[in-house]
Order: sequence, then C-alpha cells, then structure tokens
Amino acid sequence: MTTILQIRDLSVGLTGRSSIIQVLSNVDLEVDAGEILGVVGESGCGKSTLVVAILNLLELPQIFQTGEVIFISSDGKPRNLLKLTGDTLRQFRWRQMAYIPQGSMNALNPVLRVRKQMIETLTQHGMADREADEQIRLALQMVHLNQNVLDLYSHELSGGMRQRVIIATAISMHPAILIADEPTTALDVVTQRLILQELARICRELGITIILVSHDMGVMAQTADRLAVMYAGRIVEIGTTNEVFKSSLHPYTQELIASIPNQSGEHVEGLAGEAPGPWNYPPGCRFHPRCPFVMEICRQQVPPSVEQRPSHWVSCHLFGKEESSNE
Amino acid sequence: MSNAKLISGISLLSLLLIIAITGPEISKAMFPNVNPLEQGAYRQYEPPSIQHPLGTDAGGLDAFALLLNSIWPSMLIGLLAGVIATILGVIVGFTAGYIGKNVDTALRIFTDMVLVFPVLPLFLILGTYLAHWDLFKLSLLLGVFGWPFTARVIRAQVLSLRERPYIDLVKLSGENTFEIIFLELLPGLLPYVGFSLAMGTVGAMFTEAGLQLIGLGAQNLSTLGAMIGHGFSRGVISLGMYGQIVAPVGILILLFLSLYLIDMGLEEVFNPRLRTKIDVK
Amino acid sequence: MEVLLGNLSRMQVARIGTEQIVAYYRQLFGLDRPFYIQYLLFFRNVFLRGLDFGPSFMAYPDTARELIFHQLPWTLGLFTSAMLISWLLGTVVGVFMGWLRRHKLTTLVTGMMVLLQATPNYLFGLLLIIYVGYKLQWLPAYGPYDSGLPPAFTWVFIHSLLLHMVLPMLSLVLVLGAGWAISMRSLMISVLGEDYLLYAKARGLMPFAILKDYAFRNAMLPQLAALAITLGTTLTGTYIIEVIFHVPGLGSLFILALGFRDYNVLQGIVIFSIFAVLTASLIIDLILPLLDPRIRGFNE
Amino acid sequence: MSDFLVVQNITQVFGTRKPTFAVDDVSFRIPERASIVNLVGESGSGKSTIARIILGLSKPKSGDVYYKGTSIFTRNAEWQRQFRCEVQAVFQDPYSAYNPFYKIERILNISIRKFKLVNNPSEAKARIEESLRAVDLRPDEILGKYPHQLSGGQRQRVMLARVHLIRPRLIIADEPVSMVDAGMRATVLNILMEFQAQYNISSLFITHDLSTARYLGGEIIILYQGRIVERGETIQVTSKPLHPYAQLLISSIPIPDPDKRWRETLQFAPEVKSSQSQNRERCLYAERCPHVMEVCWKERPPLQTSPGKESSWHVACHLYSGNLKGSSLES
Repeated sequence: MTTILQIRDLSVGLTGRSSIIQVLSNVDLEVDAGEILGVVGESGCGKSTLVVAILNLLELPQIFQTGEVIFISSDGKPRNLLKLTGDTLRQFRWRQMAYIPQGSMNALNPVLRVRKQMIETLTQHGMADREADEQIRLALQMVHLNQNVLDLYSHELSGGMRQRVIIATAISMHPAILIADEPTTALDVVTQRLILQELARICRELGITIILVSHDMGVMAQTADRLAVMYAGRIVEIGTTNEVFKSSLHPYTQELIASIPNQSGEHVEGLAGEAPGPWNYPPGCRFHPRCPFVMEICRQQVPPSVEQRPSHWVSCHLFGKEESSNE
Repeated sequence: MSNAKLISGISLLSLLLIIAITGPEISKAMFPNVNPLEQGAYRQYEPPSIQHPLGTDAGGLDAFALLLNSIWPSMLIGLLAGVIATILGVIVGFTAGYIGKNVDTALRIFTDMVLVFPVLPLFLILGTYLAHWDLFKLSLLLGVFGWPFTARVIRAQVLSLRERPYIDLVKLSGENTFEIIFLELLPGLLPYVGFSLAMGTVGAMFTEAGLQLIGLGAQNLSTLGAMIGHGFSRGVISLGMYGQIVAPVGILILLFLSLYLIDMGLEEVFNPRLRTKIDVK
Repeated sequence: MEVLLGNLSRMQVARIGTEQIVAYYRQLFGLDRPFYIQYLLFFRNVFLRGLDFGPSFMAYPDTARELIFHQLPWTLGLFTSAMLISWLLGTVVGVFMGWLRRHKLTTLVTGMMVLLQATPNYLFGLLLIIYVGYKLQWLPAYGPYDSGLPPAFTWVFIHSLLLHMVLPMLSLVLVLGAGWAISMRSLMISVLGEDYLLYAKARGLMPFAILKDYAFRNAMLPQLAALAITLGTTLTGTYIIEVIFHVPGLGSLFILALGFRDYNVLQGIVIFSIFAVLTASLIIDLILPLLDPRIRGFNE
Repeated sequence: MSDFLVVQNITQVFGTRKPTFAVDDVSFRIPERASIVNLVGESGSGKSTIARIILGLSKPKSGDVYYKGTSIFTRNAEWQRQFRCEVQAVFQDPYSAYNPFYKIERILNISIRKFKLVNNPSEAKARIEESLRAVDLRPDEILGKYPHQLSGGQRQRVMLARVHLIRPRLIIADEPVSMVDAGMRATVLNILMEFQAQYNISSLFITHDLSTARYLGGEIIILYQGRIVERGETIQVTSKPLHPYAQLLISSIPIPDPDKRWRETLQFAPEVKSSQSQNRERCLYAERCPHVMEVCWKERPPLQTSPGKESSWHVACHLYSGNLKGSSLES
C-alpha cells in the first residue's frame, strides 16, 4: 500500500492572552492510498482540530506549532501542505484534497442555489462551464439525486439530500483524499447508514482515500478499514479496525469499547473520571489519572509510539521497547 | 474583577460626578465677591481671558461658572429620564417577552410604532409648553419617549432566556412565576438593563440638548443643553467664543464615553464563561 | 415679505382682541366647529382631497400644502441622500472592518467609530460649524446657498448650493455611517464564523468570491432590515440639522409654524414625516424577500 | 386506574399557515410497578414534544394526560405540588440546564425547600451530599462551583442527584445521554436502572439511539412522524421487529463490531413527492415502505395486537391487520 499522506509530529496551539494552550500534541499518522482511515475520539479530544490543520485552514487564535503534513501525489512527488500558501494552496484544495463538513443545517450557503455553489467550485478551479455542467450531472447521478435539486436552496433540502449534494461536490474533481468530519452526526440512523455506504462505494469506485472522523464507535466499526484512536490531543493507538476492536492494546481503547452499552443487554461499567480539556492536560501520559494500570513513569514521561504488532501502533508505557509484554 | 474598561469608565464617571457636585462651590471660590450667574454680572461677550476662561455669554454671566453649575442638572435629568425609560422598557419588554402570543404581538407593534414615529415633531409641539417646566416634568417626558429601545432589547433577551431548559427545571422544582421572573430571568438581564440605563441616560441628555438647540428647551433650567442652545442662537460662534459650545458638547461626549466603558466592562464581568478559562470545544 | 406681513397683522389683531375680527378668522379657518368634526374633516381632506391640510394660519391665502411642498425638496434631498450614502458607505466600510478584523488598525478605527456613532448628528454638526465653518473657513456653514444668488440652473448657483450642502450632509452621513459600519462589522464577524464559510474556503474558492457571495450577501440581509428601523430617528435628526444650518426644509418650517401655532402646517409636516418613514420601510420590506430565499419560500 | 400515568390520544400541532402534526393521536400507559419505558424515534418524530406534555410544560391541542386518574392540567395547586413531587425530569443538554448566574447546588436547595424534603435546614446539606454520592460524585468536587466549571458528565449526574433527592415515582428522561461522552453514557444508564431497582422509580427514557434502549430493557415504543408504529417488550421488538420502518431502523444501527457489518447496501428510495403527502388518513410510511399496498394509502393502520403475538405487542401496519393471517413477514 503506497502512503498518500504523512503527518509528522504535528502540534497545534491556541493563543490565549498570556499563554499558548496546546490543543494537538505531536500527532504522527500515515494514510495509505485508497483506504478508509477512521479517526475516533470523544468530543474535545482535538480530532476536528486535526482535520482543520490537515486542510491548512487554521485561523487565529489557532496556530501551527510544529510538524509537517506531507502529501504524496500520484507522480510520487512529496509536498508539505503546511508550506503551501496563497493561490498555490487554493489550487491544491479540492483538486487533491476535498472536505465534507458535518451534516448541519448551515453547511451550504443559505442564499445561493445548489447549482451556483457546485458550479463555482469547478469553474473557479479553471474548468470551462460546459465541462463543469457535465461533471456535476455525473456526480449527481452517482449519489442518486435528480437534477432538479440544483434549483433548490439549502433550507429546502432534507438532511440526507444535503449531505449527498456535498458528497457530489466533493467527488466532482476526483480528488486524491476526502476528509469527512462527522459527516452523519446530524442525520437519523437510516440516512446515516445510506450516506456511509454511499460514501464508501463511490470512493472505492473512484479510488479516493477517505479520512473519516467521528465519535461514534459503531460508525467506525461499520465503515473504517483502519482506526486511529485519539485522547486529549494525542493519538494513543493505530491499527486495523478488527485489531482495535478485538485485541486493542491501549487501556483507554479497551475501556472505551467495554463501556459501550452493546446489544446483549448485560451490565457494562462506564469510564470513571472526566476527559481533561486542553487547559488542564496532565503531564506525561494524559490518560494516567483514569488509567487502571497507571505506573510512576506514566505520570512523568509521555509514552513513545511503539509498533507492538505489525502496523499496530500504541503509545503506552506498558509497551516500552525493553518491556516484556505482560497482561 | 480587574477589568480595564470597567475601571477607566468608573474613574471617568466619578471624575465628572465630582466636578458636577463641587461645581457650584468651585464657581463661588473663583468669583468671590460677585455672583457669576446673575444677569449682567459682567459685560456681555467678554472674550476668553484668565479671569473668564470661556468668556461671558449674552446675559453677562461667566460661561465657565455657568458650565460648572449646569453639569449636575443635566446629569440629573439624564439619570431620571434614563431610569424612567429603563423601568418602562423593562416592564413592556418583560410582559411582551414572557407572556408572548397576542400580548407580545400587540406590544411589539406598539413599540415599533413609537420607535419608527419621528418623535421630534411631538417634542416640538410639547416644546412650547416645556419652556416653564421644572426638571422632573422634563425628565418624565424624556423618559416616556426613551423606552422603546429598552423594550426591544429586553424583549429579545427574555424570549431567548424563557426557552432555556433551566427555566423548565426550576418550574419543575416548584418555583412560582414570581420567583422565575425575579430570581431566574432578571439576573440574566442585568447586563442588558445596565446597557439600556446607560444609553437611556445619555440619550435623554442629548435629546434635551437637541431641544435647547432649536430653542425649545426649558428656559428656566441651566443645563449643558441650555448652554449649547443659547450659545448657538445668540451667534456665539460668529463672535469667536467657541469654548461656550465646545465645552458642554465635550462634557456630554465624555459622559457617554464613561457610561459606554462601564457597560462594556460589566458585559465582560457578568458573563461568567469569559471570566475563567477559554472553553475549547 | 408677503408671508411675514401676513402673519404680523394677524398677531396684532389677536393682541388687540377685537371680538369680531377674531371671530371672523375663527370662522374662516373652521375653528368654530366642534373638535371631532374638525378632526374628521381634516382626515377627509388629507386622504380624499389630495393632502389638503387646510389653510395655513400664518401665511393665509397660502394653504399648508403649498408651504410644505415649497420646503419639502430640501428635507427630501437631505434625508434620502443622507440615508443612502451613510448606509452604503457604512456597509462597505463595515465589510472590510469585519474582513480585516485581526489588524491592529481595525480595532483602533472601530473604537473611533463607536464614539462617533454615539454623538448625535446635531452636536457633531455644531462642531463642524465651529471648526470647519468658522475656524478654518473652508466651507460655508449658514443657509442653503449664497443669499445674494437668485435660484436658477446656472453653474454658479448649483456650485454654491453644493458647497453649502457639504457640512449638513457631512454631519448626518458621518454619524449615521459610523453606526452602519459598526453594525455591519459585527454582522460580518458572526457570518465569518459560520460553517459554510469554512466549507467555501476548503473548496478553494477565490477569496473575493467568498467575501462577495458568502460573507457579504449573508451579512447584508439583517443590515438592510435594520435600515427600516432607523428611518424615524434619522428624519428627526435631519430636522435639527436643517435648523442649525438654516436650511429651509420642513424642520425650519416646523419651528416657524410652531411659533405661530399654525396647527394645519404642523399636522401636515407630522403626517408627511410618517408617510415618508412608512413608505421607505415598505420599500425595504419588499426588497428583503427578493434577496433572502428563506423568507421568499414560495417554491416550497 | 391501575396504571398511574395514562397518555390518552394526545395531538400537538405547530404552525398555522402549514400545520405540522408533531404528535398525532398518541396513547400509552406507564404501569404502577417500577419499570422503564423507552420512547424511541428520530428527530422530528415528536418524542420530546410528548415529554413536555407529560411534564405539563405545554398543553396538547387535543387529548389529555391522567396521573392517578386526574388530568395533570387541573388548576388545583396542592395536587400540582404533589404531582411535581412524584413526576420529575432529566434534560438532554447539561450545558443549559443550570442558570449560569448561580452555583450548581442552588437547584438542589430549591427542590429541598419547595418539596419540604427535610424538616430542618441542617439536614439539607447531609441529604445533598448523600444524593451526590449516590450518583458517584464527590461533594467536595461539586459544591460551591459554578455550572461552567463542571464537565458535561458531572452536570448530568447532578440532575440525577436532584431526582435522587426528591425520590419521585416517575422520571421523564429526555435523551439524557446524547450529549455526554461515550465513557460516561453507561454510568448514567446504570444510575437510571439502579433508581428503578433500589428506589422503584420508573423512567420514561426518550432516545433516538436504539442500542441504549436495548441496554435498559423494559418496554419500547417506536414513533414515526408523531405516530406510534410499534410497541412491546424491548428485547423482543428489537430482535425481531414487525413494522417495516422498525425493521429498517433496527437493521441500520451501526453495531460497534466489525464482524457484524450491515449485510446489504441500502438504496435511496426515490423521494416520492406524491399527491397523497397532504392526506393524513393513511400510513405515513407508505411513501418509503417496500411492502406498500393499496389500503396503506387509504386507511390509517390501527395500533393492534398482531396475530400470534403476546397481547402487549402492538403494531400499526396493514400487513398485520386481521385480514392477512400469517403473512410472509413473520419469519
């Protein structure tokens, strides 16, 4: 599998009046071409900040602190997206990297018809009007929307229709990567299933890599090939969806999965304590106040990310290099 | 509680208050033997000098002494009118916002009508009777026409607060309507009441000045507005004694600035979320 | 002169108080009929007989309507142009104050604007008269045009007219404009935080297209709606400006009529003001749905 | 009446120009013995509107709610106070359930004072601490703080502590876990079940998330566009639903287990804009139902026991009305 995106040691801070609060700390992540990578974590863990950082859309008071986001295009040429600025960055967007926002009511501009919002995306990337119309017609067919949706406004669309318009816009320029930030949160269960299945099918057909961000473990289990689990601004575990669900290594992941009120209706224990916000991240491993296996080292040092099993990474002191794996 | 805007606002206001209250004493001290506010105390239109920092006006009064003595009446009128306007505004805004349905529509139409209606023509008609009114009647009149602004602000706020779940939770805990209004809704409104009081006060002072300017203000009251009005109508500007107009206008603007700063400061202080830490979602 | 002479005689008559003459005038002006009849008659004339407000007491044979129409162009010109220019200017400035909200300069400008928009236009007008009119002598600060010139479409007259109008316009436009700029700035800032802005940027649209179609078009709607509400207060401000700058508009006429207790003229002006305000807000309410599809809602 | 809360044919309509039926002739009972009733439906299915009506916070357009035989909208103040003592609520949004102006324990003190839960004030503090511990919150971490200084999970549990203080007979829990972190969800659900077991407090649990309903067990009522489509034992209904909508709903739950992925991919049913959409006397699911029949467009399917099932298992679908004995859908 050729990697298409490498995120190395990415840190993002929030400039307060006096100090800078780190929201995202030393994120390392590799995305393979054509896969669906899930990024899962509770609200406030920094996953949305990660999305905005990759898209290089950070605005004050959010600022980049360290790290780079390397995009490897089909011709193998690596480029650091954070270095792109001005029009080159604008050109890069949507040709190579598309974005699907939350399915909320105001993802689309309320005063413009759907047609204008879709066409201007293409024409402002240098596509001729006629060809843009054609691309849009094809894209709408792929998401099973008939053409008269183009004359409607955002408030006249149902949640499901609005998300399908957004997916159609996203794939209209055949980007290499598509980043979906909680695409089905505001939708009902049935539409959610339709949208997720549709998204996966279209991207498999067009060979588009998806980075799917959500807080819902169920959505991840159903859709993602690989999974990155985030906690308090750090990635704590990366692995295939089966490994993360069936044989997860990090205590937080295990507790998270164990605490889901699942089907069989038997008793399930919740996770004690509270997830810290960026202004009170504890030192060392940020899960140590709630971790049942906490050791002295956890309170001081940030655990390094270790490849405990082939392509199954975890950053936890239980799995230090010289440690014989206990438990 | 240290908030730059609040502190600077309060200090400016207290400075103005001190000047306003001690004004009459200062003017007595400056002009020991003769009463500077008596008609014909000095020659008309004396140019500004050390003895008469702002010169003298048409009636031979010392302009600077007049200024010192007219700050307090202006502030009093402004405050009274502001309080009246705010009380009326809160009552109308509250009943419209809290009761809602047809009461709300009726009051809203009435408020918009008074707001859109060019108030000045009405003032002008009453103006002729204003000439010999005392301070309290004038403030009442200014107040009665100041309430729509407050009513709109309060109504919008009550409408949004009324829907909050914590109102339902308190209802379910047995609080009666009275307690809900005064213990639950009012605290949320304090910054807005403060804001409309400040704007009402300043607005009334400016309106009073406007009336004086077109010769329709109360003749027997010495207010900043009166000074501006008389100065203008008697062509003080063409005689080069600008101070007699610029000074009162300046003080009015400083009053506004102080109230505005206080209000901005209170806004930040009242909003608990801003006080402690940044809420990163 | 004929106008002045006319009302002088009436005032002398009233003071002498010979019964018959006073009775004659009362009967002439229809003041002898019961109050409510007068009221009904008044409104019948106004609405059915083409704004006939009845005779003007102070300038008798002239009717109130003639007096009002004579002075109306000044107020109309001043009021409408002040409203439009201040709104357009303020909105455009506000857009950039919102778009460039991070810059140090913008915060400074905003602070100044807050102070400016709070001072009433007549006080600001006074300051202009003093400093620009008298101290610097750059612009005339008295009367609608050079008193010597006969009103005609000659360049000289128009030049003098425009020169005289600068200060009154300035005092109205700067104060109102500052208010519009501040309200547009806060509207822009709230719109710039919306999801569809982030989505537009992510799609790599041209910055100008984002500013025009996304930020401005959405922020402009409440700004237009606010225009309707401030019409009343602006008209009041225009009246006082007319008085200060001695511009012969409805404001000055109002003061004159007040001095002579000329009820018909006074009522005529008040009704005119209300008409002006209501028609303007009606026009705005008609324009709004054309711009905001959510209100239009007919194709649901 | 044996049941102590009866909802009888309530209907609620919003909007005058184009009236939308938020709740359309809904009836159900909550039995005397402590039990959990799940009210499940998508957003816009009317479940929160029903909750507000039962709590007496809004009046229905028609129909009524009886508590121990008396309508909850009666004017009698004493009866209302008693009703408040016995029917309480937990709200969805922890961030707006508290007046930001006051400390968090104020709502607890009001409840104590208004319901006279203690005979002397000194006992109040002890009772509050006891209730906080009952929902595993440490009093020293909570008391004296402002709402915005606590996390969403803590605030939600303070609301539960308030319920523990008042010891009502019934809690209306309007989506209490949807805005709480995943880890905290199970804790809140366990507390509700503990209340039922230890203090026999019944719960009307309102949610759009079927897996939480299944975890709580008890009975389930499934709503679609303001109408009840199916009702019965949670475990039975969620394992083998009868109504086509319930089947689609339950099969679409994203199960957090990579081995149990959705079998077939769903096709978007074309949004049928039929002329019938205004007609209310029909099955509202007809537009999207794979088994739609003629009768579905003409008559509104009654809520009745389907042949061969227990008496408490009801479904509103013409497939099960008497005339079609043992249809293929039984499998």
